[in-house]
Amino acid sequence: MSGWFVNIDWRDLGQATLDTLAMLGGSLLLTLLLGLPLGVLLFLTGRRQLLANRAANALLAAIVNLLRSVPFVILLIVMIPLTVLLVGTSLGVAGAIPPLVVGAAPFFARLVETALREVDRNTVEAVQAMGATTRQIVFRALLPEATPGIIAAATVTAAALVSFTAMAGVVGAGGLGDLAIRFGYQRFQTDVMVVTVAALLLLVQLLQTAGDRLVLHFTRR
Amino acid sequence: MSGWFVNIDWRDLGQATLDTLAMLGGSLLLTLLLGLPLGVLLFLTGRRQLLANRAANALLAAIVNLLRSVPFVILLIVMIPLTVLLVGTSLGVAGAIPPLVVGAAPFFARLVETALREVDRNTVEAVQAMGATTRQIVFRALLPEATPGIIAAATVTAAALVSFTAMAGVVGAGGLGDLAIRFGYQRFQTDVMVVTVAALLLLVQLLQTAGDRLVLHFTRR
Amino acid sequence: SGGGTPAGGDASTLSVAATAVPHAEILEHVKPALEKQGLKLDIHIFNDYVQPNLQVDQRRIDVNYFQTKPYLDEFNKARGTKLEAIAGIHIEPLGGYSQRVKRLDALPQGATVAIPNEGSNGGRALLLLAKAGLIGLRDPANPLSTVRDIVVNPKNLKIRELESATLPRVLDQVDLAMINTNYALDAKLNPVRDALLIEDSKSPYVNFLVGLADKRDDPRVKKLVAALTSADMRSFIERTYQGAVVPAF
Amino acid sequence: MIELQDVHKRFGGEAAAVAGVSLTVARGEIFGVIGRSGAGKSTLIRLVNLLERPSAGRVLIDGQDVTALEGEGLRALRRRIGMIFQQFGLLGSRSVAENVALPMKLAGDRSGAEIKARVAALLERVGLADHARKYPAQLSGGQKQRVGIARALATDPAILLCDEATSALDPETTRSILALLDGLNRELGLTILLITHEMDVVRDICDRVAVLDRGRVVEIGAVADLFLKPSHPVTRALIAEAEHRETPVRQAGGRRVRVTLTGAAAETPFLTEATRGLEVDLTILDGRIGRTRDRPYSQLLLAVGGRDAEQALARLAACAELEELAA
Amino acid sequence: MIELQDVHKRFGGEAAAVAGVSLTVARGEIFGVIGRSGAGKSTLIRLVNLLERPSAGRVLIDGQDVTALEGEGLRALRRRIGMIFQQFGLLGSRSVAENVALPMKLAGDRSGAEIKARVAALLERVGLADHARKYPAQLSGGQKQRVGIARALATDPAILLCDEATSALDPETTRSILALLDGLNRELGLTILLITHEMDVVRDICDRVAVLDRGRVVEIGAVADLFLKPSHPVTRALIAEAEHRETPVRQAGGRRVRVTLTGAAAETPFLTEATRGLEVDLTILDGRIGRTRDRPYSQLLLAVGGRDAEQALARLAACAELEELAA
Ligand SMILES: Nc1ncnc2c1ncn2[C@@H]1O[C@H](COP(=O)(O)OP(=O)(O)OP(=O)(O)O)[C@@H](O)[C@H]1O
Ligand SMILES: Nc1ncnc2c1ncn2[C@@H]1O[C@H](COP(=O)(O)OP(=O)(O)OP(=O)(O)O)[C@@H](O)[C@H]1O
Ligand SMILES: [Mg+2]
Ligand SMILES: [Mg+2]
Repeated sequence: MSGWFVNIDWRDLGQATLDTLAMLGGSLLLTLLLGLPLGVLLFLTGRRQLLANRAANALLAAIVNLLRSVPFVILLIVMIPLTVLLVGTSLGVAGAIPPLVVGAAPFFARLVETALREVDRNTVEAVQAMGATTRQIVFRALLPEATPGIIAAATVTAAALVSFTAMAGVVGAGGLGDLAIRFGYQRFQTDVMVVTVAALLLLVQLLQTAGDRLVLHFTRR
Repeated sequence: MSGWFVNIDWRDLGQATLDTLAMLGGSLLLTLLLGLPLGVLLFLTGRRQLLANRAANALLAAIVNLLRSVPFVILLIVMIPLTVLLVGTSLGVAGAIPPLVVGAAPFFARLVETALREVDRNTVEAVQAMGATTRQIVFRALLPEATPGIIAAATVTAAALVSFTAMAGVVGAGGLGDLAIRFGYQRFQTDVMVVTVAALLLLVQLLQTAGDRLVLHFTRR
Repeated sequence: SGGGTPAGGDASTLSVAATAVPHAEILEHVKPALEKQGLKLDIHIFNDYVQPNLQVDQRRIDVNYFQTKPYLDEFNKARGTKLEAIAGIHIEPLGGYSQRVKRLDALPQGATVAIPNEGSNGGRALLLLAKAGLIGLRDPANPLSTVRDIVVNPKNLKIRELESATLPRVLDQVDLAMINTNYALDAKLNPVRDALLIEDSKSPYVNFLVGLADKRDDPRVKKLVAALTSADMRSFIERTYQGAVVPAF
Repeated sequence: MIELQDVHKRFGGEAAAVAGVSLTVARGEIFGVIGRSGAGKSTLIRLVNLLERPSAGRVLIDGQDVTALEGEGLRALRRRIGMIFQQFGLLGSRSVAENVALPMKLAGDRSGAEIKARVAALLERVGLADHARKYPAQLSGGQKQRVGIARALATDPAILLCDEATSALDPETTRSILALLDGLNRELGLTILLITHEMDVVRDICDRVAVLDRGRVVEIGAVADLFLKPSHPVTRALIAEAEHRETPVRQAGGRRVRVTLTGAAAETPFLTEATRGLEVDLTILDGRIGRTRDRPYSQLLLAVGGRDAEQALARLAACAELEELAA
Repeated sequence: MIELQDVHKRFGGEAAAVAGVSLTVARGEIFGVIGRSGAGKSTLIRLVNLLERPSAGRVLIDGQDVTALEGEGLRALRRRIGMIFQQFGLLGSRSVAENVALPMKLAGDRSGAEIKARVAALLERVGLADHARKYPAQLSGGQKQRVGIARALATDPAILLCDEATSALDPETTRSILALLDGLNRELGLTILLITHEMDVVRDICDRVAVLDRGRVVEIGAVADLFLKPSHPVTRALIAEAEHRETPVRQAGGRRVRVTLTGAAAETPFLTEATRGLEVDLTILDGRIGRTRDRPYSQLLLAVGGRDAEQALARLAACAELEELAA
């Protein structure tokens, strides 16, 4: 082992970092935007809830479960036609984003559902008694009251997305995880592995710290 | 296309199902057993909590974040010496279980932490006022009160474990996900992919239904 | 042989690590015949290129059958292992395919070329591109050349690294894709008819049966090598793979 | 205005929480419901705005059967009904001011400036002007309750449902809240259905009152009647305990009578008139002198002794209701 | 037994919730704290078992400074103190019986059978025997509160802290709970620190009472003294509102006096004695006849008219305290 860090091409590492950040940024936002309504619907159509509807709930649950069941590599491939339709290519960072979103959104949706379940029933009832529409109950009561839980869910989802991006090398999206796998694992460059994992850790630490701060900020007790 | 299902070896499928179930069963139990205390500690050492301790919390958080940062494929590899130590082999179903646990436990721990945060402060205070030890507060108040949230977290974790097992082919553990990747992805046998994904979906649906039932059962309101 | 035969447990079983296609299929083909000779084959299928070598090195598995010489050399160098190529069995020629152009020289300026992203297959694709004169490499003989070793690029080709099995699936999104024949076949491409360029039988990328030195003289291994390089095997390969897999013995 | 027709509510396999209640609250009335803990009061009031759906029976508001209402019809009804909850039901994620503003924002018929002004006025009225920016978790119990009151009044409802609306308040604050409700009732004709276990509240502000026991109405009537002449044992127990009634606080010889005067008669010097020139010893064993919402009353438990006791009692009987008790 | 020495508690940037309170509760005493909503009562009581740590000052229990206690010392202290919470603080995941059993299980000094028997007895005492298997979410407000009471008493504490322990109860149930506490106090010497805004509760059960205003004690004394002769405006306001004191409920001519008798004198026929043979008109404008924990009292607001008014007043002055009011 002729010295540490000999195998590391710092320009590659920089590019991989940028790729990871781009994938994370692009997919996290969309995951939250898609997963939130999905989670709200899952909750609302559930038993004894505002829009309780067995059939709709079963359908939503099936979709969510389906997307969680498909191994991510398969999702990357199966979605190629759809991805091309959506972003014009299934390659590179752009091509990785739709499968990342489709893989993570159902997961986030489940966590949102759990967070909404924790909202005090008395509070929801009080807002119902004001004659609020379901929409108002969601936006004025459920979501604000569940904000800390939802932020915690978003944080966990972001970290999961980071680990998903490691697989995105399959469609040539690069990124730190891919670097770790291709050089660190396949080519036995331990130093590359260590450095990329350290970079990934740093990223997850930052996400978690930011998430924790926000949770604390929105906890009014 | 010479008919559907021509490529499917039903015996292989049966074996893969058994492998997946074995991996899930073995790793889920351990994940819960390891992740639960980790989550409780994360919570207790957090800001304004019972054992508030900045340093301990930061250390735990760093470990948890590190394990979530390492791409699962890398984890499978890096852990081989440890895995051999623990279960005598790094191959097959047995060899897949330690990395699955190490990959999923920190994730579950974070979800447990979130669930504990939702426990009503008044309730905890009441138990504190009885002169309960921290241990008693955890076992007599926090965990029982957070049970529905923790079960929901376990359900999400179980589904995530199912998708992790797809990667376990790397150490020759087989399973449905591996079948999907090897035949469906690498060998373009769409029928195998469809059938294995359907089997995975069924598994996740069962897990989710069981989880939902338990959550409802333990929700006393 | 110190560790004995841990994977099989008795002297009449041989454990072999292999990738699914065509290696495992080829092994399966000889399995019944070997069984009649009193040798049971225990085939472990991997979809990964690192584990099979580590397993053999650690004597958990006797031999493996999935890799080429350049890959083995790099592995030995990087990991300090002493795995040896015992017998060359077949070649899976790597080819270049396109849906956008009919001939290589029709590739436009700035064309996108997709190559496998695994070290050895990536280098192999670059060597083939260099041999076709599309690019120039720093060392045209180095099987581990990477994109960074491209020194001449007259057509300003954009090289894109993807997982091997993905390549056939994105053929319509690139101008040229360098695809391993097994994947090409599974994707219903015909290497003989569809490839714009393809490795010939002098390719250095022969797939070897690999093991530690002491396995070379292991009677069980000898039996297996004999079966894998038999005339029956030659006709099996030619019949089954129609040129996608070429016997190397 | 509010009419319940043989309404039932049963939770799971339990005995019915509300077991056949029929009652009518007139427009502009303040109607009280009292009863022991667990009698079904909260369940009853929640049936009015359909937070609970009745298991049987009908609820009519302004003559309209609302039991079957869904969707927009139900919401429109609820927007006309304010409710103060026993457990407050505040949004923990919103400040005091935001909690009070919420029903107005939901109704959407006021401008931001109007809402702001009204929130300030309401918080001033309930004495929380200084706490507008706090969050519920930072408030005392009574402060939370007052936020709930301000919130329920925010949209000028036609009907107000109060479930123990002053139970967390001290007497002074209670009085000011009752004055507020009384004013709204007199000036704007606000109809109030009010649950309480504070008998003072019933006496001070209610027109009529119903007594609930095990989900049934066991007595109903004008406040003064119920207070001074409770007929059902539950009513007696509630009022007696509130006012030390059944067990006189002291002992003395002589005949025992309960003397009840209501209205103008209660404001006369009836005691001295009854005893003038007579040889009697009058000991006040217990007594309540007060005023229901609109009617003064005196009720004294007297021990009447001395030579002319008979005569004094006869004089009292002429101007008051007299009830002789066992000594 | 409980001694607070210049205790302060400040939350963040707010005005101090408790701003320098010193008071002593003797062993076996029932000590009441009253005050307006937001005065700092709950904060004060939470300082005693250190659910809130004082920002300044000391808390002594049995002469020991507990302010600095941590770990096992603090837990041992808390095991000797029962607490009834304003917001109940029940465990939603446990049944009524399990909630009551919890403190005993935590203490770990009773067998399962003992615990079971005691839970049954306690639930019987608070009238919840039929609800043992329900969960808190299925209970009425008052039922929840009674679970909290049973739970606080489960381990036979030496000190009981009650934060509005009966605020959700009807008068009858309140009375039975107060009787329970009174009995424990008299029989076992239970020391009780009790916060309430129900003046009846203070009158019925407390020995002494302190009035808190804006975090400070503004008046402190024996219950009868405070009730009959409140000196601080806040005390007056609280008691007046509770008992209609400042504004007499009716009008009549003549001189106005407030007549106060406590103890044995209150049990005499003082009115007839004062007017016997005289030409006077005595109208009772308002009055309170009652008994503090151990002392009967009568307080009447009289309008005294007629020819011999002076003489009647002189006679009254001889046996009672007399205070003349502006007409
Ligand atoms: N966590 C907190 N943060 C900020 N302010 C608080 C907090 N807790 C209480 N306060 C404030 O401290 C003051 C005293 O509160 P406390 O709960 O002691 O009142 P209280 O006398 O018990 O009132 P009530 O009779 O309404 O229950 C109030 O003004 C309240 O708003
Ligand atoms: N969700 C529920 N499930 C089962 N029983 C319930 C439920 N809600 C209320 N009950 C029961 O119904 C009865 C009436 O409850 P309700 O809350 O109406 O009483 P309440 O008269 O308001 O009492 P309080 O004065 O104590 O608030 C009680 O015995 C209670 O235990
Ligand atoms: Mg109630
Ligand atoms: Mg309080």
